[in-house]
Amino acid sequence: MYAYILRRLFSAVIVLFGISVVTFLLIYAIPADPARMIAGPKAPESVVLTIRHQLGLDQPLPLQYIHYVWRLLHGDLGTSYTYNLPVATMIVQRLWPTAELALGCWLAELIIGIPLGIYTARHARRLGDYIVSALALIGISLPLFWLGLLLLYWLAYQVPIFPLGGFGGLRYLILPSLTYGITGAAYYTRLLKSSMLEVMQQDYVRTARAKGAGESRVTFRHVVRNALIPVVTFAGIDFSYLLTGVVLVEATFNWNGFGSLAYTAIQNLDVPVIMGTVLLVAVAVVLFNLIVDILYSVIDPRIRYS
Amino acid sequence: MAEALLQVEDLKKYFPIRRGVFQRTVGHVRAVDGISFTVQKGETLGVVGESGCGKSTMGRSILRLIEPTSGVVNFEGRNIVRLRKGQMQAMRRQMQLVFQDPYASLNPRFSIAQTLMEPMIIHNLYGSREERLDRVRRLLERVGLDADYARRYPHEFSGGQRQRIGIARALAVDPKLIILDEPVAALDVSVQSQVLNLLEDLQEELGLTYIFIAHDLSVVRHISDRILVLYLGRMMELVEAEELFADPLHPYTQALLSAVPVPDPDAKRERIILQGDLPSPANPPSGCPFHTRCPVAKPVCRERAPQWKEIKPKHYVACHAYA
Amino acid sequence: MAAMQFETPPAPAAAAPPAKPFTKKFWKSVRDFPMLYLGALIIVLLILAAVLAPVISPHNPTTQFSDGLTESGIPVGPSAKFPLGADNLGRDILSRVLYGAQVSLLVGVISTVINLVLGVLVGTVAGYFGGWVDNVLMRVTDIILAFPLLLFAMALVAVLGPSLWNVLFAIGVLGWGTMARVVRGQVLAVKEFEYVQAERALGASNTRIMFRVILPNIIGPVIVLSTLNVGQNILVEAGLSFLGIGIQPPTPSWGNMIEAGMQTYQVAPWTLWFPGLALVIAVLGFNLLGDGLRDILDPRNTQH
Amino acid sequence: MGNILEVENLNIQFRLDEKYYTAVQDVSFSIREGETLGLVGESGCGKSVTSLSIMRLLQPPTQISGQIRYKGKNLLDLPEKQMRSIRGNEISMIFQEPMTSLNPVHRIGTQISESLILHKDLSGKQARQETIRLLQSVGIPRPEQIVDEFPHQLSGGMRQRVMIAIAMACKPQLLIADEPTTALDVTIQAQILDLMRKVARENRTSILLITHDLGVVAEMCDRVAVMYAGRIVEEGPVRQIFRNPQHPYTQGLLASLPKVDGPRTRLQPIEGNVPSLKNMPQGCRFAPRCRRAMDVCRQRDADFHLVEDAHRVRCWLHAE
Repeated sequence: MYAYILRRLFSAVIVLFGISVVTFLLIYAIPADPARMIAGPKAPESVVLTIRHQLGLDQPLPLQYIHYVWRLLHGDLGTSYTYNLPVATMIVQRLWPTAELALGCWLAELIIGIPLGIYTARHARRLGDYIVSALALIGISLPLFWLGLLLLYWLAYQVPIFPLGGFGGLRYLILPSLTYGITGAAYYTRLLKSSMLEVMQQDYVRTARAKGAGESRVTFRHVVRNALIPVVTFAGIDFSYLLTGVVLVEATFNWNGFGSLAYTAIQNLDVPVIMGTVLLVAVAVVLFNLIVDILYSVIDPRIRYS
Repeated sequence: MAEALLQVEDLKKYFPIRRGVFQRTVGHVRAVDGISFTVQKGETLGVVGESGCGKSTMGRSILRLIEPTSGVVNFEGRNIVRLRKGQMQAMRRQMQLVFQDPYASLNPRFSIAQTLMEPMIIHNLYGSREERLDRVRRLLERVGLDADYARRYPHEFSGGQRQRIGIARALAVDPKLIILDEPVAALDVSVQSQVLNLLEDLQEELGLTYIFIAHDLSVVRHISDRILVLYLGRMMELVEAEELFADPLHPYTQALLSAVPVPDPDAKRERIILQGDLPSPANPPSGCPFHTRCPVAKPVCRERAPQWKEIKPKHYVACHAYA
Repeated sequence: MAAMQFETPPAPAAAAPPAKPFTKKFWKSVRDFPMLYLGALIIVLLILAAVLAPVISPHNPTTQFSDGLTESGIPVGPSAKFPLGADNLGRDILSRVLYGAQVSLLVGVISTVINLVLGVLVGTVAGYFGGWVDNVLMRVTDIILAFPLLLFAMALVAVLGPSLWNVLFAIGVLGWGTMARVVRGQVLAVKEFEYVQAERALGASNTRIMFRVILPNIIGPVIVLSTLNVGQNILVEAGLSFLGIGIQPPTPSWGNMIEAGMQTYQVAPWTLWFPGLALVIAVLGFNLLGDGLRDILDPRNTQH
Repeated sequence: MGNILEVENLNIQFRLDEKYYTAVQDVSFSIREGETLGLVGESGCGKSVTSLSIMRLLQPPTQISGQIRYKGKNLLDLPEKQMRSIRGNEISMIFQEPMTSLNPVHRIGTQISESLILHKDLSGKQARQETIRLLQSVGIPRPEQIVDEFPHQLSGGMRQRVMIAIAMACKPQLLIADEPTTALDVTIQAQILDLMRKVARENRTSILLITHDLGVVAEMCDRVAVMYAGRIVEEGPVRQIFRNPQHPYTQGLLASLPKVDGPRTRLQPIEGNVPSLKNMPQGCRFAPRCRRAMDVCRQRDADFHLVEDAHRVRCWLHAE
């Protein structure tokens, strides 16, 4: 098992390296001149040259890349053009609200998605299954931001149960989480259903029935346990969707996390902030997938003992 | 008649076992571990053994569908292991393979006509489409199927019919050697014998040479001239078919024969029930690979692999009991 | 379990259809796969809307009508002149929704074609050859997949500048990771089938095996995934436009219409409803079609 | 000795494409205490379906009619709860595929003790001890360690031993073995058959052995029922079926087998193919492949005729 984890770790490092190359190239592929952007449009050419020299932008590209990685490893993500603040500091300030929102969204997905998945699998090809499956399909098709606005209109504006957006306590968290939960839960429902239906066809489920186990014992001890394995794998992929979703949810609900940081940065073409957030998100996705891989090896003894 | 078509010398196929962070090779699965034999023109050599004995790997290594690790495979005196890719592809016309699973061995997207024309297209045989279709019809009739089946798709056929199609595909390039890898194992009892009879007829008519790989001893006995017994990638015994059953010399062969259930409730036989599991070919026992389960093993069996010897005329055995 | 007892052929492929009148067969097929036909119907209507937008739109989508706003500057609701109401600048929402279909379809379909070509190429080569080729290609795929598509496209569009073609290009070039993984998985599975080995035993070349034997056998899942992918890419485009870095106003896109509606929805909710509804129906259409195709291609649902 | 199981006029239909197809038709047989009955036939003959219907493990949509009487109770009428107390307790089952019949995420011990916990009301500790004893009794080396291992760590033969331990955990009256050795190597098959004989004798368990292998039947069974296309065509004591087969199908089956001894002669196959569920021939289902078929065979199916004591055959050739 350790070899498996180490191997995952090794490939994660390679992927992280690739990510740094990609973000680096994107920064330098930009047509606008960073030095000019910092200096401002009216600054004389000599000032721009000085800044360019200070930033090391006159050095050859590979060397610049090495400097870039070196700075990254020291937690230096560059300086915002617009606010003239270290990007790392700006992100750290926004990290908590985003983490809170992401957790809320994820829990909402699981709380809605998993029970419905089990329900539809156990009632496959019956009315309840058809209704839930139709709703799930609509859920998948809903644009997050639109649903968010509708919920705001109904549950915050027309019937003021929840606040009209903003960041605060639990009351503020419910609508955004519910919005994400409705659109994301369907993936879990559908995946768990198809996974359970497949497991139900397995020989070992027949063995369990042949032992005289009852339906709920068969479902929970034998079917769900095995059916969760692909669901755990999906959680890794879902994390990347979640971070995408968070950007949209933050924009919709005026939530002051790093999604809205990225959003304003893009409006201002504040390249270091854009790349800083993108880089951080990619790193988070890789690390989260690593955790999922390890978790996976714990759940599935076929990997644990090999 | 006594002309060698195929000569295999010290054929080996080791699959690397990779472990650890960098997937270093930490050992080898010795799937085929030094096999040598000769097949005469028009002969059927049966190859038997249990799972992990390397019989399928051996068949595919001879055809270079799996690249052998080492060894020589002389086909009509030419070592095909040395052939370059293009030469080998041309050489495939001479030697064909029939598979075990009639459901997996036919491309579900190809009609029967396409399936049978594919080899002709690859080797550029029979110029026009009409000639090829004509050949398809004759092939179908040759294997006992209706020529009108050409337009149908594999899923419309039963297992036995599919196996006939698989045989027709192998025949499409007029090969000299056909390796049959468990060709009747997946078929129903009543259909097995139809296919076995077909194979015998084709051999007689077309002068084919067969290597017949199977785990079912009675089937192998029925169709083979000589039989090679394998265990964990090594040769145990090689002799004419009837003699193998009348006078098995190797303790493994004896146990194998006695384990076969005979469809006769009055057959009172002395049963040799081997203890323990088949060892893994990734970690084969030292010396003679059979010593862990052998009822007559001696200390020397654990230390040295026995020599391959002609104990009786044309009866080869690898066992210390006959040293 | 029990079904194992019968000779059920594993893969679908074209069955010889029994001779039945076409209309009867058609309605039976509609009954068996209602989702498929509903999805197809939606997509046909969508295409019609996009193609016929210049003909059937009541107004020019960018004309700002003075009677589109009330005296206090609030958009007017649905009326004879503006069937779905007017937006915050007094433009006709129906016309904008119809023109918006052009953008969504264009971006959704073309970016998916790019995803498809890249994904199938990478996935097939990686799966078929295996070894270091597979390793390198899959690490590249991992890198692509590590960036959430919307964020990555945001960054790329920010760099290239927002325009229809840049949005389309960004989604197309960045969104092929899942396709590559699925194709690779399928190739790995199909590669093991004996009919692929039989092809090799016949002396066929790698290219012939890959494109003539393996690819036709994995086309089903690829079609399903591509269909679902169109819907997903339409949502990504809408998200980008909603965030203001996709299609730029005044060109109508459902995403930027929702963004505009965000400012007026409390007083004029129709500015939000209709572009969103159009978006949901379009995406639902592709999801229905994709799911329906999956059902029809599943051998368990088509017995011969 | 009484009959432990009596199956009477069993009919099983499957729904495919909105139509029902008869997979098992008018099947009747019985098993006596301590006896081994073989149910032989080729794929699709309905032998596995029959065995699953006894356990009531067939998945819907199926229609079952007739009676399956276990110790006089018709199992088809029992409420599900009572049926569960019989499954794995009084009647248990082992399957063809040892590689897939064990749950990959549970330990070996957990899977065996599940039956004990369900039916014998043992505590965890008692169940574990009993499990180790069971592992030992089915010939598994190092039972104290194996009990905590996972299925993928064992070979096919070992897994089949574990399946037997699960099946025998509650000392059942009847063991249904569905092709228990088909997936195994010959030398391992010999071990497993030997083990089945041993545990059945020790526990006085009757066996219903489903197989396609006539060799296994000859070796294991007291009586045999031969099935073809959903029907029993011949039934009788094993010696009589092999020595004096009466149905042309049984005769053909025996004649088509290659032999391990005697001179090698050309095989005598049964021509044609096994009919599929959707294309069942009229009348006697074997008629299209039968060399001795008469007009009546193609119109109506024959009834059973007694050949000798306890040996009956469903064939028009034996009609008066």
